[in-house]
Amino acid sequence: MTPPLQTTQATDGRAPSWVSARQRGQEAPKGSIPSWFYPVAATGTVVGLWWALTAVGIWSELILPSPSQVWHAFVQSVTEHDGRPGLSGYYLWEHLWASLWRIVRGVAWALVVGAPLGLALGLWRPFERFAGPIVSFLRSLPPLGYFSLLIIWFGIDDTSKVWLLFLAAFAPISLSVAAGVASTRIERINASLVLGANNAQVVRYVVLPSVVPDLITGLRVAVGFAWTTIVAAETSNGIPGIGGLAWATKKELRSDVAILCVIVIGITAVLLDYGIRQFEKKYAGWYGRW
Amino acid sequence: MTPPLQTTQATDGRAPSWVSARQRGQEAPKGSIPSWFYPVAATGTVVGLWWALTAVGIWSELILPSPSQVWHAFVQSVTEHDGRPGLSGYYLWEHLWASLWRIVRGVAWALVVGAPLGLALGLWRPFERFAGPIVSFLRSLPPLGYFSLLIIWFGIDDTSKVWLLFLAAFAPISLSVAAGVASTRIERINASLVLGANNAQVVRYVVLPSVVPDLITGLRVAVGFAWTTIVAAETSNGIPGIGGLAWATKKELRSDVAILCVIVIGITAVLLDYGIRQFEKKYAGWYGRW
Amino acid sequence: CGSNDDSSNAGESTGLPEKIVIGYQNIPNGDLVVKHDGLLEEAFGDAVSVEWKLFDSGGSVNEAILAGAIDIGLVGSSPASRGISSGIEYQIPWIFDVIGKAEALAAKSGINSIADLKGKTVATPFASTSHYSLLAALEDAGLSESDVKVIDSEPDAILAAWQQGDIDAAYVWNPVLAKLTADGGKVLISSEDLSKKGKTTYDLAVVTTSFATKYPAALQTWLNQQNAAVTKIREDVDGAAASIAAELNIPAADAKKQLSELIFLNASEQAGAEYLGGGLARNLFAAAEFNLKLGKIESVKEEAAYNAAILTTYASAAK
Amino acid sequence: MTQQHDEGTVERHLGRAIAVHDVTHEYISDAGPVVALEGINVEIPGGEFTVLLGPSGCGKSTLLELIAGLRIPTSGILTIGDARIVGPSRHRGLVFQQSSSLLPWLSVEDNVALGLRINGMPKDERKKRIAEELERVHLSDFAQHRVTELSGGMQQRCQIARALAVDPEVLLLDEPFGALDALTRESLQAEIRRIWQETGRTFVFVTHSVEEAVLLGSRVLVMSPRPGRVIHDQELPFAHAREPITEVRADPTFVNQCHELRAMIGAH
Amino acid sequence: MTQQHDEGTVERHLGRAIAVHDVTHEYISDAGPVVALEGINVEIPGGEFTVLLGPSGCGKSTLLELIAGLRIPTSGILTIGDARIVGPSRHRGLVFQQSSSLLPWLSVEDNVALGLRINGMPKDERKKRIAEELERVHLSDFAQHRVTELSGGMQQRCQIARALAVDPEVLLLDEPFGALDALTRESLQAEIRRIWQETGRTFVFVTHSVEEAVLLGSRVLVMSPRPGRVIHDQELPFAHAREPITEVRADPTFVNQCHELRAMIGAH
Ligand SMILES: Nc1ncnc2c1ncn2[C@@H]1O[C@H](COP(=O)(O)OP(=O)(O)OP(=O)(O)O)[C@@H](O)[C@H]1O
Ligand SMILES: Nc1ncnc2c1ncn2[C@@H]1O[C@H](COP(=O)(O)OP(=O)(O)OP(=O)(O)O)[C@@H](O)[C@H]1O
Ligand SMILES: [Mg+2]
Ligand SMILES: [Mg+2]
Repeated sequence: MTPPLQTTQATDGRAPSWVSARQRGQEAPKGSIPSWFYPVAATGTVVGLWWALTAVGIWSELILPSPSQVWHAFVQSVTEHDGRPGLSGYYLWEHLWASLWRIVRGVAWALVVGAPLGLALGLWRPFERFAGPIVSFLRSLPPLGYFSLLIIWFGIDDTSKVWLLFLAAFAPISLSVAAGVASTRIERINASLVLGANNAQVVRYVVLPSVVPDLITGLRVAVGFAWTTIVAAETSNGIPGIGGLAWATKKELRSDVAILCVIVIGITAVLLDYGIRQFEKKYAGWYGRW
Repeated sequence: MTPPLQTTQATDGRAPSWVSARQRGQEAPKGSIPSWFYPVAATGTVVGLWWALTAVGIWSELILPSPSQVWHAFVQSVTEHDGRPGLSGYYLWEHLWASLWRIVRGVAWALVVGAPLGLALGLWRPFERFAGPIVSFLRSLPPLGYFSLLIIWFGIDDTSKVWLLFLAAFAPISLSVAAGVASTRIERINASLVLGANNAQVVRYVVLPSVVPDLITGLRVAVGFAWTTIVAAETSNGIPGIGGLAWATKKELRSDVAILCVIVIGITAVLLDYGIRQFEKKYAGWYGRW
Repeated sequence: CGSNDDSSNAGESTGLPEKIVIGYQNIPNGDLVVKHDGLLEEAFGDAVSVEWKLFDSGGSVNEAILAGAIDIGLVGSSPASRGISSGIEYQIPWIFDVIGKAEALAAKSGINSIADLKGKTVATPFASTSHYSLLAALEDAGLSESDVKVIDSEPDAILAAWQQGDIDAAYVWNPVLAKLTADGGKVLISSEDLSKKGKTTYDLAVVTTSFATKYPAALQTWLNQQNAAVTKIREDVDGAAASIAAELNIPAADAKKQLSELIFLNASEQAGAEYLGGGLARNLFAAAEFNLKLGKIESVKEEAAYNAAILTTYASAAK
Repeated sequence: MTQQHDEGTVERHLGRAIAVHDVTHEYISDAGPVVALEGINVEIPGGEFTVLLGPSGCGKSTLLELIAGLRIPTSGILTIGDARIVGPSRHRGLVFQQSSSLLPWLSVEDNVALGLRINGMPKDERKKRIAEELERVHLSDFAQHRVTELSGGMQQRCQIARALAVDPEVLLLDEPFGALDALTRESLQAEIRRIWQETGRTFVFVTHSVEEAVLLGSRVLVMSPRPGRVIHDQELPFAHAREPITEVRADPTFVNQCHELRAMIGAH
Repeated sequence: MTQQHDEGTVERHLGRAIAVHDVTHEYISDAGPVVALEGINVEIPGGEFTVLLGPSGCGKSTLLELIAGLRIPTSGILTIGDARIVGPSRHRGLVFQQSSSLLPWLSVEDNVALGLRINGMPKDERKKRIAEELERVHLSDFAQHRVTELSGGMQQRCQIARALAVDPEVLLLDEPFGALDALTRESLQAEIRRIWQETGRTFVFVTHSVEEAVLLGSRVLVMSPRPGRVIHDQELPFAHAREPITEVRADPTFVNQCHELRAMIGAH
């Protein structure tokens, strides 16, 4: 046997490909950058860019307020001042909670309706032929164009807003699920069939688990999309509500508050997304391994 | 050998499962419903429902105009009347084309930026850790909350609108592509590695083709999003533009025109989606077979 | 949903609804004072609950009324004229304010008269009182719609486009108007000037016809509070400005400045022939005809319909 | 799409014969149609251990899938007993050639449990059953592992356990021992033989090993290259033997038989 | 992540030896760690035809993947010549145990072309080469088909053609003939033997067939059950034989050798 080798030796082959390392779920080599570094760096980059944009001062602070102005608005929004709480009569967290609760309900309904709809579209061709165009039709309608219809049907309170968010969120979920169903591998379906599975059992034991990763991707897109729609949903009677606050203060040219709202929306969405991805890691870890 | 069997004989096993028939790409048995039936039935159902809703008359026609009113608006929109062409100075097709052209550019940019971004997110973990939160942040910002920033940066003409549509469209594409990369099967990557592929070649020969079906799903979601955002994009200086027309006429209580616009948007989106799916059938037919 | 839905109940015997749903907008006038100071809640006590719903434009208020979602709302005279022309069943018992210098046409330097706007781009929020005023000003200066590029834009987008240099002028309201003038914008004409030429614009209260007929007492109470708010604006402008500033999340000084650019009338002034007594109806009818001529609306109702839409009795009876 | 069940006829009929009448199967592909099977007529008697031998690509897997009811023949009819095969059934189990039919999101145990769950076996009984089957294929140590964490041969064994667990009337095995080493293979061959001898189920077994065919089969069918046809059909004596497999292997008649069959195949 | 290349050392060194020093490989899984290989020390001389025999799950595939550079050992070092193996290279080709490593969106032809494209072979030359390789594995008729349209054995052959096409210095074959019938298998065995004899490449070949091992190998390594260790290492005489395979098989020393080896394995 040749003796153990020195570290200065020649090598053969390419060092571990990052493409495959990623796929194997391997982490970066030990002793490298700590994991908290990345979100901090990301936040730093964004705030730095923003600060630089305002510092060069070519745009009026009225439209792009500086970080310090927004910080000031933030302080206002969480304190009582002039005897009134926060902004527009509510603290920031009350606004946020109101919107979050609408989004949670909208997206929950979207899951409840969109996932089975996607399953049906993916599984049953005549239904897809019939309902597919209706779904593509619905999912591309602009909320600002039909929101008044929702108001006449569901009133000016939360119901119509939740409906709007639901309409925004259901389509990505259905589409992803339908695509996932279409990619369920036939040999797995066959395996369950020869074990005696009926259609319902094929769906339960094979199609549904196969579709989990797609469902999660759809859910992530849907939640993001619901957030982008929150301002549209809260243009009428949207206080308390983070979108309603943004919309109302923007009209008053309190763009510091509007930007504050936009940032709060963004951060909340990032955290939600992070949560969903943790869930995914836990429940769809097999994905891509086979 | 037993003699050939009569049709009245007993059977063993369940007749072809529709779940697996769908997967095998088999069509419904011959002699069944012709394919034109489904879109016609879908359209019929939608128009019928609408007509019924207006016919019961519990909602004011000012908000939910009847099919005949909308038909009247349609006729107006494609003819010259009172010496003015169409509506708001343009024919319907001019409005539609203006919006469609904005959407095509926005989505094209979203593809150009979003697909590589999704690849990078999916392939390279440190980049994902850093840029992932930024992407989730950006993709959840409500356009109505930051549109004025786009105007101040890119002007009130088409550029800012295309940007807005781009921002709506890039996220679903990136996310789908990133999910697709994550599900690229490791043994296929390994196969290319032992043939001597470097990272770029692994991406080119294995990852990219694997991701095509996900890219297409993302594209479909993105185009739908872009359409839902068209009214928001065209709230300022949006004429000609089908969304701008909807917005202006809605404010003027011409809800027949607004509904007409919404319907035209929906139909155009259905046709676009149909086109993308035909493309998918052609180029990603292998999906799910293996 | 508004109280007009829950028709027959205990409330009717007392002449008071169980609740009043009010659609308000963030416009610095008496309505915000009433809201912020809790005048209505105080006046009604526990008998009637008051719900305030924020709207972003007269158009949304019109829709909400059509949807039966509110009882009383605030709309500009343009949406009001349009609403009556389309047959929305509501009436006008009160004028929140007459738009004075608060809405005006501001132009970039180098443009010194309306005639200079020929070939230029002018932005305004469509279907608003400003839009109406702009078209009236252009017509008055002998310009047709094809001479000027009029584009639709939300107020904050107007400011952005102005700073970008994409537009040459804008007809818009505060606070954007103030920023445009501070940024070198020159006021070519204001709504106050147009008012002198018979093209007055207003912020109006609208009440659904069913509410007005069912609950006259409640409506009267509501109007009395509005009258009190006008009194406060006139006599204690700093106090009123503070209330408004709190509602709008802006400094009190700004609120005070904005208040000064609107004209407020108390109940007895409103009841006169110039306003609720006849002038307003003529104004709304003329506005409708003007819009019809420009192709902005489809049809105009009989003049009587506009008369019938004005309620004078409440203002007359106000305390 | 109608769902004709006729579960009445699918009761336990041990030893129903399978008949293939004039079956042709053609695959459609972009590169033109491929005739995999042409005019096949075979009778597979109930309770026999039939071995299928044939060159790569001759249509053995296709034939098993037809019998399983997973494919509908382009023309011709398949029957079991006096019932026509119209689709898959739990009474005709199939061990697939490729182990990618395992469900990667489940553990080894849960994969084996799949058929039992589908057929509604109560939990306690199921547990016992799974343990037995895993024992049989020597996978007890890996019950909790994901199937993605198994070696190729272990995956194949997991598939076999899954198919055996539901105890089907007919068991179709597509090269089940292809990826197994000599020792494991021998032990599983013994198991399979024991199961067949004890239960009298109908086995159809695809293999490439002539030795394995002679060892296990009570009958062998030899197929021609594509398009597949049955060109030889012969009874075999050793399936019923009670001696351990090693003894059978040493038997001179066995060595002889293998030799003959190999020669026969080479001749075609 | 640095990308150390050292292509200089990867030039054609026919017959570089592969050495495995104290290699342990452990898999992490939710159900606990699995030690697949423990303290392995092997020298695989360059230019030899080394056969790996061992029970299912003993770590044969793991060892091949380590040599291919697709896995990094938990501890220990692998070298080729005097260079350390740090990752995959085109000079160490691998035929995978599972044919799902074929690319389903490509035709058979394009799958075989993959390595040639990656290594930048011009189109004309490539075409000729592909035709040759497909001929060798009897897949010429299916050049235009999708790999999803192949039978199990045909997929395996397609994989072999793909690996052979790039003509690597070391060829690692993981049960390449597992799914092949006797005849096709014999023909491919003859091909592989011819290639080895003519080119002097280093072959590492996993098989379950003792006969195949004795027939093809110039050397056999026998591994113990998990955790895998090399328990037997022996030279074999028939790899260099020039006679046709059928003749070798009939040779009494061959039969004897098989018998001995089988006995040896059984004894452990
Ligand atoms: N999905 C498919 N599409 C098109 N052709 C197919 C398909 N599956 C199989 N074939 C073709 O049908 C023929 C028979 O295939 P089959 O899988 O039945 O062979 P086999 O006898 O099982 O071979 P092996 O021993 O290699 O597994 C082959 O020529 C193959 O190319
Ligand atoms: N991805 C994995 N994760 C966890 N454990 C694994 C993984 N791959 C293999 N193993 C374990 O490592 C051991 C060796 O596996 P390997 O595939 O090398 O065996 P093998 O000798 O090739 O077996 P076979 O002959 O069955 O293919 C097995 O016990 C297996 O359970
Ligand atoms: Mg086969
Ligand atoms: Mg292996």
